[in-house]
Amino acid sequence: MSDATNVKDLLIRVCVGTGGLAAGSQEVIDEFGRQLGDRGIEAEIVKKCVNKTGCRGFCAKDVLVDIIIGGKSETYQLISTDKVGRIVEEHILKGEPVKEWLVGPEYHSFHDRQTKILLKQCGHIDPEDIQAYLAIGGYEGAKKALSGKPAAVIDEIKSSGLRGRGGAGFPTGLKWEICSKAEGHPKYIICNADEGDPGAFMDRSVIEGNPHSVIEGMIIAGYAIGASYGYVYIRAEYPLAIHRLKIAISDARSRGFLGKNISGSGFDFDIRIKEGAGAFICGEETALIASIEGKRGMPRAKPPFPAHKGLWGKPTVINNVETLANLPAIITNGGKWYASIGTEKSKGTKVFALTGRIKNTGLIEVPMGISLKEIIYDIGGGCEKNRKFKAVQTGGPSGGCIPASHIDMPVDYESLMGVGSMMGSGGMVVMDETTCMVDMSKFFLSFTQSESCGKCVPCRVGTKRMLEILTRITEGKGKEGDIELLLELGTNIKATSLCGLGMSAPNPVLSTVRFFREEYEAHIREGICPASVCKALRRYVVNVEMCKMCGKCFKACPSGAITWEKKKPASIDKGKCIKCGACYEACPFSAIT
Amino acid sequence: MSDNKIKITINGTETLCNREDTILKAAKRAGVHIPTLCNDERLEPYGGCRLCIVEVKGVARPLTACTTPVAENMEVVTESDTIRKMRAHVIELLLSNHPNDCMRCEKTGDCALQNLSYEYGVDGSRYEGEKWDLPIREDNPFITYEPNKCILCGRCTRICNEVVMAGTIELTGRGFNSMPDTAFRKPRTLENCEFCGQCVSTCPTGALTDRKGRGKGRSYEMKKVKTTCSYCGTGCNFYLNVKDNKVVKVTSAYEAPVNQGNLCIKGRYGYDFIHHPDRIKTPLIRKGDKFVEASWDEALELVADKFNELIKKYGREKVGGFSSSRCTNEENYLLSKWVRCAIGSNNVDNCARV
Amino acid sequence: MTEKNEQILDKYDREKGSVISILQDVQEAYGYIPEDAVFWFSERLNIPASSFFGVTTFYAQFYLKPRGKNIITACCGTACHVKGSAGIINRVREELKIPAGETTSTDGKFTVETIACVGACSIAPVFIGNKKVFGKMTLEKASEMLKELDKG
Amino acid sequence: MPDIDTLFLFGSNPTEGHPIVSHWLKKALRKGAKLVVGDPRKTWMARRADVWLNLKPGSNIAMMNGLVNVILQNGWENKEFIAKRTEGFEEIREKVKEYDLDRVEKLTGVSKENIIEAARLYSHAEKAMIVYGLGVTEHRTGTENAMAIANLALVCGQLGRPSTGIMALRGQNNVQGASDLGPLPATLPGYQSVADDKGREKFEKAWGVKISPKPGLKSVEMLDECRRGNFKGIFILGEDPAQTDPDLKHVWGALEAVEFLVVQDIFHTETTKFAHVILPGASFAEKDGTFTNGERRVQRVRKAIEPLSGMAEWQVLSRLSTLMGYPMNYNHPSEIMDEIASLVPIYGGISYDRLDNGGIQWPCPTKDHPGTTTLYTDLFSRPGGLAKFIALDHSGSGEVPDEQYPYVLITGRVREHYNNGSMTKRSAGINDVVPEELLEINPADAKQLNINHGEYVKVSSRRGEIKVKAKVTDRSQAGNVFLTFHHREALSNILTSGFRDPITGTPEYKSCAVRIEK
Repeated sequence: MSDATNVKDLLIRVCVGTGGLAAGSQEVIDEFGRQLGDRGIEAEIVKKCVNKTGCRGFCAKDVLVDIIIGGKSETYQLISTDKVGRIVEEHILKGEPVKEWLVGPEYHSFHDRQTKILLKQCGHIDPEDIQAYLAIGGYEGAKKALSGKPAAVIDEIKSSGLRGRGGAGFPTGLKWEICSKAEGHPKYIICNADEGDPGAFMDRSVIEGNPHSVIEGMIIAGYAIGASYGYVYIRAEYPLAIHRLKIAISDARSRGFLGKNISGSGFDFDIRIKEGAGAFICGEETALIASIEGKRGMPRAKPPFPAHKGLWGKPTVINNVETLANLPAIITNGGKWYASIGTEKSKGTKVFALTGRIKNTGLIEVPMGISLKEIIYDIGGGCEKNRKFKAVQTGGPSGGCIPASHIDMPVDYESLMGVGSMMGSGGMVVMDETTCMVDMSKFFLSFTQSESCGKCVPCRVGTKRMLEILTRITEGKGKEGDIELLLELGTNIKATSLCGLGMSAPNPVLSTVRFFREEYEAHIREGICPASVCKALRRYVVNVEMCKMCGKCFKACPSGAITWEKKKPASIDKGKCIKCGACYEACPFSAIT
Repeated sequence: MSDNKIKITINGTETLCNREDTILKAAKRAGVHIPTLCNDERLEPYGGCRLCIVEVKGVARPLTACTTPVAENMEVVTESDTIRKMRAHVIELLLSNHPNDCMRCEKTGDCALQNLSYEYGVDGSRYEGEKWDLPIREDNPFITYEPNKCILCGRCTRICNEVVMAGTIELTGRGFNSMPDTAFRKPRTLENCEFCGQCVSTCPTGALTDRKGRGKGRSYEMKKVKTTCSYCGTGCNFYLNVKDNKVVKVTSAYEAPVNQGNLCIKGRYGYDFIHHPDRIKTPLIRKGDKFVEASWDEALELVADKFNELIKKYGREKVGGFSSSRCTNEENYLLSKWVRCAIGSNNVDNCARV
Repeated sequence: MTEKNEQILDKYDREKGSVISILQDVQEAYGYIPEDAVFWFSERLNIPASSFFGVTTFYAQFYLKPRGKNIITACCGTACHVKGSAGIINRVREELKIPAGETTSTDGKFTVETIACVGACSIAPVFIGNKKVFGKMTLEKASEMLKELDKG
Repeated sequence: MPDIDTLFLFGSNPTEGHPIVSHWLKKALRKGAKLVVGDPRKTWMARRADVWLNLKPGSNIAMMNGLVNVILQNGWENKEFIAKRTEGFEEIREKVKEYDLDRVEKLTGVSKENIIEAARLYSHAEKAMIVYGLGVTEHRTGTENAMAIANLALVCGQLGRPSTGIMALRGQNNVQGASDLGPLPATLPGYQSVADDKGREKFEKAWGVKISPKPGLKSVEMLDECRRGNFKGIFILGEDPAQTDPDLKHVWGALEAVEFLVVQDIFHTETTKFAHVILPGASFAEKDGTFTNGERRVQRVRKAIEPLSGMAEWQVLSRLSTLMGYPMNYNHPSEIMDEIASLVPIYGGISYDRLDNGGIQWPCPTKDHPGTTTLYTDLFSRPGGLAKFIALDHSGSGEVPDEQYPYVLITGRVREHYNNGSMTKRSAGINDVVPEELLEINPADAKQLNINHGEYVKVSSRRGEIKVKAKVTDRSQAGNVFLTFHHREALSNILTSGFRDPITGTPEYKSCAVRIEK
């Protein structure tokens, strides 16, 4: 027992995000509790956020555990209950960290190039404890804002140069100003947490990791535009985020940050949560409003803009999670401070979800204007298996593919637009030579097509037709002229669609045709998928030199396309082959290519 | 100019319009035609069909005229090569999911989609791909629904909910598979439908048609006679569609001040009585407890003599007449004149109070 | 039925724009959106049943038919088909007594759905039971899978 | 109309009776107008009302007096309007004092809270409109009911401005025109009294006959005289009193008694059964003419097909008249309208050539007059131009329920059918969706009488009985039942009472006592 006293203010941090929990972090916590309990050691175990790449973008290496003794911190990766015992014995008791389980150098490089404002607290505070948030100066921004005039808040945000993080990048301060001047009462502030892009989870991470920052942001925004009511429209697919938001809201209410006369300012404001019901289109502001009103989430034409006629026909501002979460810091540190980060037109930082064929997949926060190269190589560590980087898709289904040739371009709103992509909500999918660009754009198109609300003709029918053409190309049934037809469809859909979804749906196709036209042509003319992704265009042949005549392929083939006799190399009948790859998998000597 | 009027330019010509006008309304005032499919003046602007797109100086992408409010000194171009190409493309997409069976379609000659296809010279043939193949729905006596011909303009569902507030139909499903339908796709009955046929009256294609009128003749074969409804006291106008001296259908008179083309089940579907076999076609004279047919001369002479006789025998005060608020003004006037002049009493009354 | 509905109705107390929230609660309460529940609320709120139906069919989250406790997804890709997935699917449906044209067993324990190729042809025929992948499926293994899933 | 702040719908069920008018009201509701509905039945509008005044049949005056009283008690009246535009206010102020909330609650069965809220919504609205219908006029106190409504509007000054005023929804397509153009015993066309020498002389001159200054008999009186054998000959033009009049057995007796009865109609009706000569009528599709709708708009009826019988009514009447020795020579109905214009000032400016687009609302005195949209905007149609309050008392229905006949029968229309059904019942489809008469009865009552939905029941009153299917629905409140009068197989007017409004002679269709048995 005596050595227990040697452990000076021990702090243990364990990941309990969606991903962390899946990796068994709760069990790890319990195990630590048990083991330390047995030894009568006092320790504070902090559950930290957030999700599979949340806290430090490394939940790929979950369960991550920080052991902090007397302020000195060591981080372990891939921890499971069976490893806890040894950590307690050697590290906590004897003070000798278990070297082979500690995180490696890439873990640090991953962070050094980032600039964290939003994610700063993610992973350091307990998202379910308002005390923790207050301890790091939480709600100071709101208090400061409420002590001044709404107009002052708007000016502050204008001076910060903050632009909407939802994708289009409309100046936030300007949006507020229009709404604050608009006729009508009551006014509403809506937090758009309907993060639907495949491969994007920034907003979820922020809410799961630091929900109060969003609430504080809404208070500030609400005060600025004179809203008395706020809604958070959040995907039902985010149960953990919803759970933590609910806790945060009721805590904030009990502390008087929500409700009547907020911290003596005379400002009344409250927030309620509206859960989405599974429709990507509800990320579009007018559709989102329709959905909150309990209707089919179909967008309407703008003008009039929500700032004039929004929820229930009243002036409404809709900001996305990231935008709102930025506000407390901006108010506390001043617009000038924020404007000092980033480029001339794009200020501050942006959170990206770095995924795809890249080593360090993760959630990153970088200053605007950082080059793609830095993100992909310095932070992302380059493509996995050191394959050749081919392109990166930003902006999700609304964005486009940026080829390797543009790798030095800065990441900001205008530059991305310039190459036919967009900032979007912040998805960044990295692709290497094993990615088929036609297949890629087919994937995104099939997504947008299935999420089209059906109101306007170009999106409803147009995307359907584009998808049909892409599908036949990837099935080797492409025709001369298909590419031109895709381009014609794409440009017209962009030009004539009612809402953002339709206007941007063709981007993945248009940008890939622009930069990778030869891949399309290969599919159509030679009937080849260069990346050999499109099943129908694969060709399986037996490499006679390498074939050891074992017959495993023969047994594996579901369609009887393989002929083989003992001591004779196998051969594949193209006619019968259904290109399922069973033989390829089955061959122990990779003689099938 | 009054402060409610503002100046805008359409196709290079300055014109005055109301501040609250949309570009479409302003253009209509100025006599400029802009094609539309989802627009119906009885309904809120929708902006779904995208055909009314126009160029507005200073705006990068084309705007829909039906939803965009006018602004002082706005410069609008309603026809240009780009605009026409885009419209043609939209029509083409619509036709790519349309049966295109015009030769046997009830709506031929009166179909907005057919006319646009003609005007813009396009069909959907460039796109092979999925087409709707849904069965025709004739689950009620009045309204035939051919989903395959629906272009999702939403006019039927909007008029049902915005104007009639019957809530019979609503858009269902999503994207390529959305279509107007009843709750749980049940047949239309009085439980869920008023059978006012408003949806039919606004449908621009052959998707919704009057079942009773189907196959009775093409729109252009009909003599259309505008008249006033003979049921309740609202005074709705509509067109009697006549072919071969038979009333085969009633269609809306959108310009009517009282009802703007709106009708109820009686006005739109209550016309068959006109040619019903029960109609009395010749005068009938009672012989005992039977009625026998008679010529007009025979009958009228009998009536005249009989009334004169009664007057002689009992005096004018013992004879009179009822007229009806179902009859025309002229008939009512005439009856009161007849009683007062031919009979010579004031014993004339009508059911106007009922 | 009525009692459950009354509770939901009270919760929203006729506040405007509550159609989606009500449907979410209804699905929570019944596991799907029952027709008569829709008509029940329509009657009380003077909101057309068609509006409820329009919303229900717009959002992916809502189901118009009850789904089973266990969800089985059968791959219908070419490989699986060639290896006789159809036969196995039929057997599974028989064992679960799933009525023709339906996807869910009458006891509501299982829902059997089919999807296009899951891209695991090498282990065809492929079934996915409650997210777990079952490869190289045979009639025997199918029954085992059902037992396993039933146990949960 | 859509700019109304508060819509007060009283004794009218427009979604059934006037579907297209109801579109306007619905538009107002969608724009956020508050809705007050006074109706014993839970109609479509009542279900959606902010306040539903579910008053007992026959308690209209008590209801209105109660509302006025609440308004005066709270000082919600429009004092300026009362001072400038009305007279007789003191009188009514005293009268309504007798109608305190307790008494009104007892008389009408409407809760105090609802009465107060209704009064508040109507009086506080900037623009409030009252729309009433046959639920007001088809009582023996019909005229007084209407006056009581006028009192309410006057007290609040909800008159004479756009989106205010009182609108009466009238039953039939040409109710307005028929009363305008004089088949009335006491007035000549254009409401010109036969007693008024100047007016009478004008017509005597134009028509070349002498007209008695003594009013003739009302239809009811003619029928009564018939039954007594004192009335000998009647020409009935397009009317079916033997189905649509109340207390039918009474009517039938009269029609049997008359010595010579001529009926002109397009179908055989209950009435033609009694005729000595039946003349074929022409449907509205077979002739030219005009109808005048509820908003006094004169509109064209246009000939679409030849009369099936060869002649339209105007031709028949002309020939008959000529045969009787009074020549009438018209080549076209337009000539009749020109004659009307020359004799009837309110139609003075109306001629067919002006009616081609949209029609004209009278008064339209001259050829260049555009017609008149809102009436009474400046001056009220009484000498002196002041509106007069009229103090009224509750007297209730002529027949009230008792042990023997415990239920109140309300009769009215359904959307699908029209009056005696002679037209709608012969229109394909309509008769399929609504094939027969249904007695609307409240679930509670049905339970008590253990009547199931769809069962046949016997409905009887002091005047007779009919068999109909029961429709169990909460549209009818306990104690009230509802029937239409569209179906010859179930003549609901056998049951209705003979009470009538003494001034207009309108029957009390809206309330009589009945018994219901399985």
